[in-house]
Amino acid sequence: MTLDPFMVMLLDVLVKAIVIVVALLGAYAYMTLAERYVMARVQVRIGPNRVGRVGPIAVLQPVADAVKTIFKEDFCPANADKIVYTLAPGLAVAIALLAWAVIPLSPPLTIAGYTIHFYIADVGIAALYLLAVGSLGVYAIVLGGWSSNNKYSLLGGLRSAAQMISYEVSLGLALVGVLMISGSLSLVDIVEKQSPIWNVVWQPVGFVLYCICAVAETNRVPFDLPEAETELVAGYSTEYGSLKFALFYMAEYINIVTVSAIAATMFLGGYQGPFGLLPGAHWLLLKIAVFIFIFMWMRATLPRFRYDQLMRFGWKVLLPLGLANVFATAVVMVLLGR
Amino acid sequence: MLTVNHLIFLSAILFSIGAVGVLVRRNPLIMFMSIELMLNAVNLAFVAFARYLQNLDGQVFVFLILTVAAAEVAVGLAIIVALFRQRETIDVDEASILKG
Amino acid sequence: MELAIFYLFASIAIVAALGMVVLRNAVHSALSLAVVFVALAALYVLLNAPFIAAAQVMIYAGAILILFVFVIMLLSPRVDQGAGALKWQRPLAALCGLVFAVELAIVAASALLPTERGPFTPERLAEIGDVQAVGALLFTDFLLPFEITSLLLLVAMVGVIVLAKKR
Amino acid sequence: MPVDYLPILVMLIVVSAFAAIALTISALVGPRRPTPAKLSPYESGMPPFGSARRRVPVKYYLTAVLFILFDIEIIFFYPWAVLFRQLGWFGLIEMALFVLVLLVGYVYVWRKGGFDWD
Repeated sequence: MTLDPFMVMLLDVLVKAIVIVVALLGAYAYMTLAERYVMARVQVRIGPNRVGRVGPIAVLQPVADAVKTIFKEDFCPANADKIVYTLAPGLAVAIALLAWAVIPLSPPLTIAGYTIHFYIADVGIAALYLLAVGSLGVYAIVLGGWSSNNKYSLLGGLRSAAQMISYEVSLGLALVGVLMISGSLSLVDIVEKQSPIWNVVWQPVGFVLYCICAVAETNRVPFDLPEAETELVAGYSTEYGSLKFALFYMAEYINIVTVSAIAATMFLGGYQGPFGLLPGAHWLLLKIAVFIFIFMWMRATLPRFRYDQLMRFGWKVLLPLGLANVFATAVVMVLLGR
Repeated sequence: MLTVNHLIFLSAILFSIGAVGVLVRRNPLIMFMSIELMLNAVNLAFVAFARYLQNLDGQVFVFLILTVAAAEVAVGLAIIVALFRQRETIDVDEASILKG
Repeated sequence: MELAIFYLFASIAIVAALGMVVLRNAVHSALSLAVVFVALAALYVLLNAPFIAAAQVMIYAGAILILFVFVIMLLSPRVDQGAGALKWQRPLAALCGLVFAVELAIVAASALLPTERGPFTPERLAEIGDVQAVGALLFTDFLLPFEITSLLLLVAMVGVIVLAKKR
Repeated sequence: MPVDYLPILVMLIVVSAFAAIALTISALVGPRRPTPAKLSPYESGMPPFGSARRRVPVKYYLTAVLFILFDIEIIFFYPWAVLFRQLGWFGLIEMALFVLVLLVGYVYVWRKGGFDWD
């Protein structure tokens, strides 16, 4: 029996895509649980304890949450733009998932003559692809806010959009240094070239810059202005309920995992271990987990920026810093003749 | 086999749709979007020719057109916004006299 | 296969473009245009121009159209109604468009295009990388246009502030 | 090669299917008992007044414009970054000129208060 290699490739990709979607769905479910425990610990509370506080039963908490969300009423507010209102959460989650098409998870593995690559696509423009897909994320939020026919939603959506685009520039700039060192936009190349020494060693400023922008891009504390509860209720998702709300929520958490994975891939060697030790997916997962924990920790401790501070910080501090970093890298590279 | 004619036909169709949009709609924002569509149709032709002449000049051109389009949109929309703030209307027929 | 993908995205682009012109609500129009941009990006990938495709999504769909959406919201709700076209304008415009399309099609069909010329075959492109190839041209042969774009952006920046800041 | 990008198309189809399924489930499974109070926009318990689709401040527009102009700069930076080793000093100087011109605009916007959110 011979198999058409093209069909094998398609099937291979299809399986990987479904696995990634399901894995991220699971990651989302358990991140919500982990976040509640972390927050509770920081605030000296018990945390979620209805399903069961410890032991295997506590693991069912996200399942209970999911069942509850699914069986909630799926309403559409009066005078809302029904099509856009329905489309926006789907768009949010689809765009959040799309970034995972180019992130390499592990070195290739050869079993019985068939090489499995642990990425969906290795393309020559991967870094640009990430930026391009990320820039579409603004739509979901602005449209969700606009279509709900609610003042809080509209303002929350617009604020969120303005914030995201403001920090996107610095986010893009922060990665330029890494690209100059690697000389490639392919994430697989970038990871492979970090074999003994991670990029963070050469690009500490770029790394810090990226981390700050990543937090702002995901609308998390201390940059969670769009859903500043005291001012804007729940921001763009105020009028959403049922699974639609869950989809927005899911997009937010997947974005956290995504920016963590990109930070790990670009600056911390991706699936490479320190000093080239045992490369594999476990390193990437460990790095992502650390980032996620820091995200939660920040949420529990830090106060929120004021909106004017946030915009000023993005445009007047991060942008010049990003440019300076690029040119400093360029000058050093030319002087060292590398 | 995908030939350059396929792409040029598509480009022509999109360009025509854009042209009709500019002619039919009175909303300057939609007219402006139609102009963007026409620019995109031209870009498509550039990329198609770049591929079939196996010469990348077309792609570089598209790149420069992108920049021009961005600057054009920025200023064009600024004019529309300024117009609206002054007249409280954005119907293009109302704006045919170029006096403030 | 190539042809099937072309027809898929070409039809998406055409339907979405029509939608942009026809839809009453300006936000819906803008969304349709976003679909056109993304479909065109897919076609660029098909044409061996992934770098242009990424730039298309980033600049057109991710930046320019967001600006349109903001302006639509800035000027709403007046924009939503939008005065209708004059009575005679619609058939005339349709006619013009049709003539236009036919004309373009004839010109396109009559042009005989030489193929297999020049150094950038798909194989060679794959070898050096699309971004590298386009970039190398941009930063050497097209250096002057590249530098001039910065002036263009400067002018746009100043123009926008002058127009929008006036109170 | 275009075929390298086929997996991205597959991914696109899978995630769209996922979003569509999720939206359909939520439309099918939940109860449906609309009341006027439930469907009215949430305004902290007060009866809503006026339309929510009101005009928004021009600030947002200004931010979006600045974003476009700097986004273009980013997209020029990326090919330059990957080519930087080959371009060397030449590349550094040409990009410095490009950015210098943009910096004039940046300073102008700064002086005019374009980055201040009042």
